This record gives sequence, structure tokens and C-alpha cells, in this order.
Amino acid sequence: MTTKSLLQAIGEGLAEEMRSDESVMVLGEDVGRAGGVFRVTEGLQKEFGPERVMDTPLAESLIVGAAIGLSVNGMRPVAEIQFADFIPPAFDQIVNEAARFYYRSNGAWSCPLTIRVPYGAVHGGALYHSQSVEAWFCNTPGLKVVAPTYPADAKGMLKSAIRDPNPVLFLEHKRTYRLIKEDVPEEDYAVPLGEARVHREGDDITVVAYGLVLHTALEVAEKLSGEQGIEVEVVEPRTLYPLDKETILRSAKKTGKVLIASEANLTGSVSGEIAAVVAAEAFEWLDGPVMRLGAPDVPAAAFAKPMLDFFVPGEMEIEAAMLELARY
Amino acid sequence: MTTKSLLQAIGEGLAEEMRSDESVMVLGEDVGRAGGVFRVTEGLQKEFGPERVMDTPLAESLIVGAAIGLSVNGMRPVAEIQFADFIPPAFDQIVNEAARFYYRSNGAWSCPLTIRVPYGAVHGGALYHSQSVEAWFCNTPGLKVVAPTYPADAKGMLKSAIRDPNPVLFLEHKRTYRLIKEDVPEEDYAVPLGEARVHREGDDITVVAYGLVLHTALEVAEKLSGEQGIEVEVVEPRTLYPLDKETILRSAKKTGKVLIASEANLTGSVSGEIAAVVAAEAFEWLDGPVMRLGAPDVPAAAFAKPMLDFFVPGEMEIEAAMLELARY
Amino acid sequence: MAIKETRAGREAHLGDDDLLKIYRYMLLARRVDERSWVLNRQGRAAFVVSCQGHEAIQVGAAYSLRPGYDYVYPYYRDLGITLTLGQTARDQFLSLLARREDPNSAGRQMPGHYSSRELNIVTASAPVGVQYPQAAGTALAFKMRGEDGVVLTCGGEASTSGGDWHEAMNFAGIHGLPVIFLIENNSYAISVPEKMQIAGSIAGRAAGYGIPGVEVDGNDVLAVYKAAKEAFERARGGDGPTLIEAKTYRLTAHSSDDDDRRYREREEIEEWRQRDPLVRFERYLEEVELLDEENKEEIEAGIKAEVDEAVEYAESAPQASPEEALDLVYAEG
Amino acid sequence: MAIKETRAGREAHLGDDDLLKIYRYMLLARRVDERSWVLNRQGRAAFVVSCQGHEAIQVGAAYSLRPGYDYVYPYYRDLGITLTLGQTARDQFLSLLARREDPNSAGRQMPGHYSSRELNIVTASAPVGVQYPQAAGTALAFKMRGEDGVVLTCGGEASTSGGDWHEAMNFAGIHGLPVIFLIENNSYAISVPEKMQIAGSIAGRAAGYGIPGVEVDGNDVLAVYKAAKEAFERARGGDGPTLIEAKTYRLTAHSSDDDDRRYREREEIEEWRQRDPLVRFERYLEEVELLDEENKEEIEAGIKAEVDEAVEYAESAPQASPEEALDLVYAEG
Ligand SMILES: Cc1ncc(C[n+]2csc(CCOP(=O)(O)OP(=O)(O)O)c2C)c(N)n1
Ligand SMILES: Cc1ncc(C[n+]2csc(CCOP(=O)(O)OP(=O)(O)O)c2C)c(N)n1
Ligand SMILES: [Mg+2]
Ligand SMILES: [Mg+2]
Repeated sequence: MTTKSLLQAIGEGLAEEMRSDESVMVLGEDVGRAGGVFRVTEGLQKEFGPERVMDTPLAESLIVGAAIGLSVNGMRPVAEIQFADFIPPAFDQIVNEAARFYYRSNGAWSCPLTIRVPYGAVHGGALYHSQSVEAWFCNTPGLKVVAPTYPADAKGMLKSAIRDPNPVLFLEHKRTYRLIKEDVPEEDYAVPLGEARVHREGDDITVVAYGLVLHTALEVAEKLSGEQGIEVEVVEPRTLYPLDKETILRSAKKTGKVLIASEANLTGSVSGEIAAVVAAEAFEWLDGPVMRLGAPDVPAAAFAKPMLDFFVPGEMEIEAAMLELARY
Repeated sequence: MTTKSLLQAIGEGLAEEMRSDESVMVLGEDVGRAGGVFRVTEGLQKEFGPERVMDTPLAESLIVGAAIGLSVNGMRPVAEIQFADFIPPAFDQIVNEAARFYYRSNGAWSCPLTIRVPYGAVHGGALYHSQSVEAWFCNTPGLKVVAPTYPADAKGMLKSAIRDPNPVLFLEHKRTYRLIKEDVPEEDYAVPLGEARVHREGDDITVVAYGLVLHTALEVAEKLSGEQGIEVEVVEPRTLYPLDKETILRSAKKTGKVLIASEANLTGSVSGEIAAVVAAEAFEWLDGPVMRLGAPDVPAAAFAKPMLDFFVPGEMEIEAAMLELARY
Repeated sequence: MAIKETRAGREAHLGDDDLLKIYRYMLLARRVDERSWVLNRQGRAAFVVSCQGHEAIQVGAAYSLRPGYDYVYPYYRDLGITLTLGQTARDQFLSLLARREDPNSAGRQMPGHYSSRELNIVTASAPVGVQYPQAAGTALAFKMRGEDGVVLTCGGEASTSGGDWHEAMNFAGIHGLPVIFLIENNSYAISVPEKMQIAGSIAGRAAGYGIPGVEVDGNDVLAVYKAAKEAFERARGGDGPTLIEAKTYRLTAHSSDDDDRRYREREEIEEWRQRDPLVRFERYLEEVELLDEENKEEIEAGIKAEVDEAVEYAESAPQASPEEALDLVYAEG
Repeated sequence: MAIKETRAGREAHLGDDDLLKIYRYMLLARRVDERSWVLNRQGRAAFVVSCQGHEAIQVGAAYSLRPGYDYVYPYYRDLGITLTLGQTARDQFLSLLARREDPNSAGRQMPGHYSSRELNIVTASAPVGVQYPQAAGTALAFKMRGEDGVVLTCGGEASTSGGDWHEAMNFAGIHGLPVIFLIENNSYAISVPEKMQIAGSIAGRAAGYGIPGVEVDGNDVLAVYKAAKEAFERARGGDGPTLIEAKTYRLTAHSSDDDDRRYREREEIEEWRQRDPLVRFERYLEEVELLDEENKEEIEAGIKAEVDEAVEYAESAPQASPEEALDLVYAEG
């Protein structure tokens, strides 16, 4: 065990899978010699050569389309989309193609491929290096969408994603790449997809969160526990599609009060789906409105720092929402 | 006043706008000489010539991208995407571009353009001529998404869309093109965007629906009223983004029981957002779970008729859901 | 008739049996297609999309593939390709009638959306053009493993208008991938004529990517066969991709949902009917004395029996049950 | 120095004053860019993306545009274009420092994402390549109204790899649209070298669309000027689009977030520094006796004062308030 950041854990997970399975390969813009703009793939091209760690042209539809074609011919590609904001050109290949090969061929063809997607607002990133794009994909049967937040989870879930016979979108919040370090096992292990994680037990309210906002929520939860004796149960979906409804509903039924927080624009976010599930299936247990917290409905985070800071739900807003719900 | 089908009303609305405003034009695949694969644009090229009714190459990103470029240089383009299923290549131009010109230029540039998008399951349409794609777009600030169901609404809303300074996605359910006829005004009129319509008042439950499912819901509502004295309030959002929350919440608070029905795959559908709004903002008034009805979470409707019929929420399922909620 | 070296065979380096086989595939494709329209007009088949006019391109190109080894990404008109690879008339009618036994999709997809794991026919889509980057990726896998597999990917002329075609051409050119882009240019995309679809020329674009571009008469099966064979050989030898533009004409409406009288003159169609690739190859085989009334009738009769049997089989085969729509969304394992 | 007809002027049909103006724009672009890096290194500017090395292409191409009439779709390196069109050093620093007065976006977008309604600079995006179909559409509007406006759209070599470029080229070719595609080929896309990005050649692709394709030395401002002017004239005269590929080299890292030592050799950079387009034009102007120590210093001093003033102004200008992030999502009316 050594402590690792999210970024390191993902890089290590990739390297280990490539070592143990020759068919695993990486492709994307600047993933090779430069080691990725965030340096997640640093050192990989040196170890595995320019074909297995391939710099592609600037063409996201090609990147995913080629990954599909590789995946049906014996490879396990891990494609990188440099920033989530640039995934739209690949939208067709992801939602209409990769996600449907299996169904439309009645199970004859499957696409074991992983698409790594750094997302989330960062200082200086502005409108097009900031977006939380998960809602675009969390309605696509045949696709799995995961968004681990902690290093050990991320490494284990990346391994599961690569080994999964289905296409998996693997979201990495850029602001959390180096935010914390934690112990990450050295031995081979996998964290299953499709399972939520309860970070903190509590009886008063449930908070469902992921990404940067999860870190904030956990801090606030500790604070409220210490200062006010409010015990918040914090649930991280980890997989956003298909959802682990059971874990979320169990918590909702226990506390009767649910807040769903994310950094995405509120309207049309994945939080809405989670809220809908709770409102339909845990209604009898609810002691308060199903609350959501998200970014305002504007295109994305701005370049100017004051506007950026205003955009991302911060500690104060999260605390206010938790308190409102706890006191309801 | 003459009675018109949805298809005729839309065609007429287009022709009228083209007559009264020289800058209005139509572009898309097969919209010209052939008059569109559904014949919505029939006769237009004859009247307005091959430039103002332009057949484009098979390239959806180009269609929307060119429409953007036309719109910033004095034109009011109405782009047609032949089937909703083929809109993904234009995803980037819609959500990252058209929807953001205004915001990102601090109000200097706007994109007054309309994108007509036939959607919904039809017999024989199968996986790629059937999809309900609205959820892909109902999280994009700067974009308006409308989905009128009735002919007179559609004509009036199309006029509003064309005259709107913002990009508007105009969804037309293919199965409703010729399903009913109703009186459609001949004189110039516009139906504002952003306003829901209450089709039927009732005290027992609220049903929010649009598209084909709205027609079914209205039939079932009449039946339940006549046979069982259950009075269903039926609300049609008409505009799916941004939502007319007020009208929906007013009804939710009145009946205390809400069912949201659409033809889209349930998980991640717009129904989830509506449910979330109700669960957050009408919680105190709720007398039952917020229910949703949608298609199963499979890629899309299949070609084989038995599977297609199974996919689309039908009368029986809608009736069962309404009864369950009414009796709750 | 004795099997002998003929002029045709010598020219194309094909034996007489090959020539007759090619003829038979073309005829089978045509007859299956024709029967599909009959079933549609009778209200027994919901949708038909046709290969008529494209048979020479398809059979000519597919004939030197190695089924189950090379990969193929066909498009919806490519019945001639899938039959040549080993799919049967039965397969086609099972698909046309949306039966559970349909090998392509068990009734999920429209007819013409081919798929076969055994034959390495990669499940085809409806969105036009998406196959090209996929085909390039599949070719890259062959190259990475040092195998000599080739990938054939096909589409109409309008499938070159979308970005995917360009991105794939560029990628194939950069890496010298063993992929053949076969563009079946039939002059129309539904109603849109070529001049509103294509600036310049398709074959002429290959050079810009450093790729050989070949324009071929798509109604001449032996010309297509030769062009494709040469392209496959280049690819197998490590010399990279080829773009083949085969010119032809769609002899039917776009599909059973289309009425082409809205946009095509009858005279134009008649003119092209004179160049029907099937009739043309028939005349050729007669000229070189490989075909006469007798064996022609024999072949026709054989195909008719095959088609009859296939339709009968398919019509009595069960449809998928409604709930099967829920199956196979995710692969297990 | 007296204004007189010089060799340079005669060659390019430019008067001496034009030549000195061009020089001044190039120098201004360079100095503004250099100062931006200084501010970045001092922690006063969050992000810089550079035009250094591209000045000849940009000023050369933009010089014969009609600001506010012709439309321009620039990309993030095109400071030389926007300055030539009429934006100022102040505008650039207001944008660099994300001030409310930033004319491009009021601090919403990163620096380099240009926009001006008055100058017909259409709001630029970060996703690479999206501008091309838009530019084609804008050109179509000119054509439909019978106006002689032209559209200039620019991007790096990697911006041709995505589908949008191809779709726009095809559309422009079909309709003979008055749009000029200017590709500023600087040999790298962040770390990816041209040979991994482009199969064949960019200029060589124009022919496939029936469009003139011109390759030009992007470090020779007068060569670019001539190529662009000819292209604009063709477009204005109804003779349709032109593709210009201007070859150069990025003299800085990709951006202030990039460390190009990971992927470029110092020698390579040094080699290209020898061909610096600014130095080259300076030498030329000296040779033709339009520039000497004296007026050179004068110009430098003028620009330095302008840059100093602009930085000072921008630094003391207010930022947008947080809540302004909520404004202008939808247009009213
Ligand atoms: C992305 C996309 N847009 C639109 C369509 C609808 N459509 C189906 S076939 C077709 C025309 C294709 O023409 P071409 O590529 O020339 O092939 P052909 O049918 O002539 O063989 C169109 C527009 C589609 N299937 N996919
Ligand atoms: C669609 C898209 N993908 C990826 C990126 C990230 N990105 C920004 S610039 C760039 C390289 C562009 O290279 P080139 O077009 O040659 O322009 P240059 O920067 O060299 O002038 C990349 C990959 C992007 N902005 N948009
Ligand atoms: Mg065609
Ligand atoms: Mg470059």
C-alpha cells in the first residue's frame, strides 16, 4: 500500500491492465509522447510503444469509432477524450453505436471498450474545459457510466471497466485529480461497477453526491456532526448509469430526507433521475422534499474566477441545503 | 378555419413564415424536390426556389452548423433533421455552439434558428427511426426545446420558434403527424413558447404527458371519468426546456398525485426532471408517490411489431398507472 | 457445358466455375430482392431496401474475401455481399419478416442491417457513415497483431458527406491500414442528386490522403472484381488502404417507403436499365459460351426453388415474443 | 523616410504605407503576445495561448478584408487577425485578465476566443473545427442575397482532422461559396506531430472538392497577402471558395498550460526561430529601405507605450461580478 492521488491511481490501473493483458491499449490526443494533458498516461508509451499507446488525430468520432472497431477485433481499447467538453463529436459513436452493438446484433457483437473522460470545472477552464456531461449519457441502455471519486475506487473500477464486455464511460473530475491521496492497494483487485458506496452513516439526512461536490459534502457532514450533532449519511453512486437504486433507496428510507448534489447544471441533471427514483419508490418514508443542489442553469463555468466560484456549489451552499433539510 | 393534421399545420406554418419574411429558409436532406420524407415541406421548393428550400448533403453537423452561420448573417433558417435518431452528429453544433453563442459573446451574437426533428416510434421504424431524444437536449441552457402535440399549437409554436432570437429544437412525433385533425386558424397567430397547456381539468390526479402518449392519456382520462368518475387533470408541457414549472406545480398542488408519462426510455428521461421538480417544490401537497411511466430501458423500439408494441406505453399501461395513483 | 478456360476467365484470372458462381450470386441477390418487393406489396413485409443495380459491385468486391477471417462492414444495400460471404436467402427472408431466427438481429433491426459473428460481418447501423471509423479500427487491430486480415467497408456516395468518412480516410492513410473503402455511387441519396451531394469527385479525393483512388464501372462485375482484388492484395501485403468508387444506378425506389417519381424521370431510369449489371454479365457469359438457354434456366430454377423454400420457411418461423425486447441490453461476463 | 514605390510594394501591389502598417500589426501582435506571457509568469494572467510564429499568416491574410462587412471566424491563435481588423491591445488585455469590459465575452471565455459584432468577428469556440460549417453558412447567406461579402475562417492543421472541416469543404464546393479556409499549419497539435495528424497533404485535398488549393510559405507575409487577396477576389467575383495552407511553426509552447519540452527538441525550435516571420519581414523592409534603425525604434516605442497603457488600463478595470454569470443565457425579443 502506498498513498496515491486519483490521477496516479488511474495511471497505475491502466499500466497494470496493459501489463497483464496484451490486448489492452490506449488511444487519444496527446496520450503518447506527452503522456496526456493531465499526465495520466505518462510513461505508458515508453513502456508499451507507440501503437499500444497511440496519439490520434484531433477527431473524437474517430477515436471512439476506431475503439469500437478495435474492440470487435480482439482488442480492449481505452480511449481518452481530452476534455469532457469535446465529447459531442463522439456522441453518435457512443450512444448510437457502441451502446447498441450487443442489443442490435442479438448478442452476437459486443464492444468491450472504456472511454476516459476528464470533466468538471477548474480555474481557468472556462466554458469548454469545465462541463459535467454525465446527463448526456445517463439515458443510454447498453452503456455504463461511472464516476468514481476516490483513488482506490477509481483504480479498481477502471480495471472493472476495462474487463467489462460493455462500453464504459469513465468520468474523472479534474479538480479531484490531485486533491487528496489515499492508500491504494498494490495487488491486483477490482471494484465492481454498479455499486454505490456509503461513505458515512447517519440518521438525519441522506446526501447523494459525487465528484468534487462529494469531497465538500463529506467535509460539511463532519462539521455538522461535530458542531450540531446532525448526522448525515453520505452516499456516492460511483456508477451513475445504471444506478444502484437499492443502496440509495435504503438510505432514503432510513433518513427520510434526501439531498442530491452535483456540479452539473441543475435542470436535466442526473440528480433529477435520482430524485425521481426516491420520490417514486421511497415516498412513504419521506419526511421532507427531495432536494437538489447543482450549478445554475447557465452554459458552463466562466473564465473569470468570481463567476467560476459562483458557478460551482460550494461549502456554504451545501451546508445551507443540509441544514434546511435537517431542520425541515 | 379548416381542420388540419399536425403535418399539414406545420407545413402551412412554414409556408406562411416564408411568405411574410424573406429571410426564412429551409434546409435539410430531401426537403426540396421530394418535399421531405414525411412530406412536411411539400410544395415549398416550387414556391420559394432551390436556395430557400435547399437540399443539403447527408451531413447533420453541416446542416446545423450552416444554419448557425446563416443565422448570424441575417437569415432565419429552419433546419430539418430527417429523423431524430440522426441528430447525434449535430449534437456539438447544437449544444456547444448554437446554444452558447449568445452567452459566450456576452450578448453580441445570437442564433435565431429552428431545428425540426421528427421523433418517436413508428411501425417498421426500428432502432434508428424511433427514438425519443428530448432528454439529450433538456439540460442545455441557451436552447429551447418544444414538443407540441396538437396541430393548432404546432403551427403557432413553429411561428414563435422561427421568430425567436434563440435556437429552438422543434420536436414532432411522427406517429401523430396524421393521427388527428383539428381546426387551425388561417390568420396569422403565434402560440408562445414556454407555456404548458391544461387539456382537461380534474381533481383526482395529474397526468403530465406529450406526444403520442398524450393522445392516449386523454382517451384514458375520458374513459375513467365516464366509467369510474375519476377526474384526471391532463397537462401538456408543450415546451420541455425550459419547463413551465408553474403550471405543472399548480396542478400537482391541486390534485396531490402526479403521473408523468412519455415514450422515452424511462431512466434519464425528461419525466425524471419533472418528477424531481414536483418532489422538491410540491412535496407538502403530495398524497402519493410521484409516478412515472415510460418505455423500458432498452436501446429503442424494435422492428418486429410485437416488440415495438411492447415498447411503447399503451392504453392499458396508462390506465393501470392512473388507477394505481387514483386509488393510492 | 464443359468447364474450360474462357476469355472472361483469362482476363480476370478467374476459372469458369468462379464466373458462374459470381453470376449465381448476382442472380440470387436480384431474385431475393425482387421477391422482397412482392412480399411488401402484398402487405407481408413492412419494409424493403434494395440491392438492385448494385449486384455487380457487391458480388465483384466480396468474391475474393475470406469469410470469417476478413471483416466486413456492409451497408443496407449489400445483400450481394452478404450472400457471397455465406448468408442465405433464408437468412434474408427471416430478417425481412422480422423472425426470431433472423441471424442479423432477431427481428430487432430493419432488413438490410446485416450481422454475422461467424462471417465477420459486423453489425450494421442505420445512421449513414458510422461504419468507417469502426472499419479503420478493426484494420488497425489486424495491423497491430501482424495479421494479414483486410477490412471491407461500404456505403453509398452520400455516406462520404459526413465527417466520419473523412476522419476514417485520414486515419487509414496515416497508418497505412488494411481497409478498403468501397463507395457504391448510385447517383442519388434518396432524392438528392449527386451534384448537390458531392463537390469534385469521390475517387479524386483519395490522393489528398495519400491513398490510391480507383474509379470503376460499377455495372461491370469483372472490373469491380479486379479493382477489389488488387486493393485486397495491396492491403494484405502491407501497402495500406484503397478507395474504390464504383459508379452505378439505383434501379428501384430508395426503399419501399419512397416514391421516386417525385424526383426521377422515367427516361433516366430506363436508360440505366439498359445497362443493368446482371443483364450485362449474362450477355458476357453467353458471348464466352459459359451460359446458354439451358444452364441459364437451370440456374434460374434452382434459385427460384431456393427463394420459394426460403420464403415459406421464414413465413412459418415464429416472431420474437414481445418481452424479448428486454433481453441482451448488456453483455454478461 | 519618404513614401516611395519600393520593390516590395510593386511586387505585392502594396504602397509603402501599407507595408509599414502590416509590419506594425505584426509587431503589435508579437509584443502583446510576449507581454501576455510575462503577466502569466507573474501570476497575473491565468492562461495564455500564443500567436507567435503565425503573425505573417494572420496579418497577411486579414489585411485585405473589409472589417465589419466581410465575416471572420478566427481561431484562438488569431490575435494578428483581430488586431488587423481593428481590435486593440487594450481589448486583448481586458480579455486576458477576464475583465467585464473584455469585448469578446466579458470574461466568460478564455483569452483567444474572439468576438466582435461591429467587426463581424463571429464568437469563437474552443472545440476545434466547429467554425467551418458555420463559416460556410455565413457565406451562403451572402451568396443568396447577391452580396459580395466574403468569409474568412481559420484553424490549425489539426482542425482539418475532424469531420466538420470536410463537411464544410464539400458544401462550399457544391455551392461555390465565398469562403476562404485558411489553415495555419504549424506542424504540431499540442504534442502530436503533423505526420500523425495528416495523411497526404491539406492543400492537396482541395482538388478533390473541386476547390483551388494553395500552399504558401506562412513565414512570408507578402506571399500570404497575395494568396489571400487572390482568394478574396475570386470569392467576391463569384468564383467560390479557396483553401490556403500556410506553413509555419509554433514558436511557443501550445499554451501556458503546456510544457513543450516533453515532445519537441530544442534544436528544432531554434531552427525555426531563424525563420521567424517578423524578423524576416523586418530584414526585407530594411533591404527595400522602408525600415531603418530610426523608424524601427519609433515604431517599437509607440507599440511599447500602447501595450503599457493597455495593460495598465486592463489591470485597473473591474471584473464581472459573480452574479453576472447568470445573465444573457437567452436573447430577448
Ligand atoms: C446520419 C443519417 N442521416 C440521414 C439518414 C436517412 N437516410 C437513409 S439512407 C439516406 C440516403 C443515403 O444515400 P447514399 O449514401 O447515396 O446511399 P444509397 O441509398 O443511395 O445507396 C438517407 C438520407 C441516415 N440513415 N443517417
Ligand atoms: C474537439 C476538440 N478536441 C480537442 C481539443 C483540445 N485541443 C485544443 S487545441 C488542440 C490542438 C490543435 O492543434 P492545431 O489545430 O494544429 O492548432 P495549433 O494549436 O497547432 O495552432 C487540442 C487537441 C479541442 N479544443 N477541441
Ligand atoms: Mg446513393
Ligand atoms: Mg498545429
